[in-house]
Amino acid sequence: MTPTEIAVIIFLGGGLFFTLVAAVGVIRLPDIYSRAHTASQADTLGAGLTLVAVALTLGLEISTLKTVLLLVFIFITNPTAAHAVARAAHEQDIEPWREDR
Amino acid sequence: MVNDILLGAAAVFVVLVIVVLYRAVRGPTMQDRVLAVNVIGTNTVVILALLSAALDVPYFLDIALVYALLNFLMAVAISKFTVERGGVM
Amino acid sequence: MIELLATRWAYAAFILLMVTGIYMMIANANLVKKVIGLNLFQSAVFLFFIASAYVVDGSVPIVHSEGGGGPYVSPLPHVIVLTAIVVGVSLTAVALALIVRIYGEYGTLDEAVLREVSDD
Amino acid sequence: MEYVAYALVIFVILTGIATALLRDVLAAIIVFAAYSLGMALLYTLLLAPDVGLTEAVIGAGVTTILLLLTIVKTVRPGGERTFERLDPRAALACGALAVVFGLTLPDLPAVGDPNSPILSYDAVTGHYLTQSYAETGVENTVTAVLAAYRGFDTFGEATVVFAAGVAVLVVLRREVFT
Repeated sequence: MTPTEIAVIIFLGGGLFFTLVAAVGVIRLPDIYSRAHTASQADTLGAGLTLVAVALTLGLEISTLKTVLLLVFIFITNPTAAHAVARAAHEQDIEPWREDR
Repeated sequence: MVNDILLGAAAVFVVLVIVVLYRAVRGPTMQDRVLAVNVIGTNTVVILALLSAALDVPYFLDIALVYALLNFLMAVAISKFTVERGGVM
Repeated sequence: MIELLATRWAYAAFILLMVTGIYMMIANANLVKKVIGLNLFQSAVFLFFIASAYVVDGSVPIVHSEGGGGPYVSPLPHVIVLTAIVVGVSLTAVALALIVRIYGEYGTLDEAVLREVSDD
Repeated sequence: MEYVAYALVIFVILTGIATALLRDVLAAIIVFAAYSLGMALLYTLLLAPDVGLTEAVIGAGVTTILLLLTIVKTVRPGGERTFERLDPRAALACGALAVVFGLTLPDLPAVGDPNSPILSYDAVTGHYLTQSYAETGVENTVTAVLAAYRGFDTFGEATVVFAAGVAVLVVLRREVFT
């Protein structure tokens, strides 16, 4: 195996791990605010690592530029969308979850 | 061989999307559903990028860019329409 | 049976989705959900067309000037589906405008209530 | 490739059934947006990138926005139940229809079979694939057929869209889009 392939597998494994964490978080966490938290952080990191793996596979091409653009775009928009969702939940007076209730 | 690994990763991503679908169908509040669809959209973009590299079709990346734009638009639009007072951003 | 589903998965999915769309149009009382069912039906039919054009190990029908290249996917169903998608969204827009007018006139979107109100 | 397709088909069918059974209309619209995304991905996987792009923009974008605008202008039924009750008569009729369609399944060619009629009949598909670049100078065969060979058809499609826009304005009694 070439060093590039090893790097691709490492990044892909990291991306899969963080996306799995995000999926489990979205399913298991108790309320909308904590779910927005995991969706904006773990999922963005998972998608980012996987896109890095794709860019490494493609090598130096025009496609790699598009992948990097995609990466930057996801890093900007995904937390913004999660923020909008959490703010909409706050405006609808949804109470945050507490352990004592 | 790298192509097979990328395809396998894409299959795993689709399975994760199916898992997140539970929250989109079940999720008690409307915001839960929007959030789940946003996660599904992000994973869709990643799946498209993986397929583009694995099947060696560079055009798929353009579609992935459109999906990323659309996903963001959809999340913001739905959260804006579901709140009576408007200001989400 | 399993082998049949494994080779004709797209057509099986087409049948299931089309039936789901028809069920929505028959059984759901809400008019907006009927329109959603119509859209579901439509995209199922598109899946049938696209699957019939697919060829294993083929490539996207973008033919370069030198010609040749491996087997290509048939472009003709794609063209029909592209036309149908645009016509379908026009249909959805008109249907939804009619629904908004019906709501303004009768104040309900439920099919049974609507029938009662319009009989009076 | 097959496993990605199988998983996607399962996703699409699950979202379709969830759309049919969800009681809240807004929830059904949101799940339908997820369905459109999955369907567009499936089209793209079946090597139809033009259709995937159009379906994503129109199915997941424009249709969702139109449905949301309708929901904002009308009511949506509340209620405590998440799912709708299954209508037995409609389900029976639809099940019978599914069985009738399912009986035709063995006679259809396998997905991706190069000997299926649509692909092996060279006089039509083969003609467009080999001649379109020489005759129209467009590399993308789909665009060549859509805009050059069937230009009048596409013109008629534009007419349909224009008529639909006029019809929407007339029905809503508006003079301009707001």
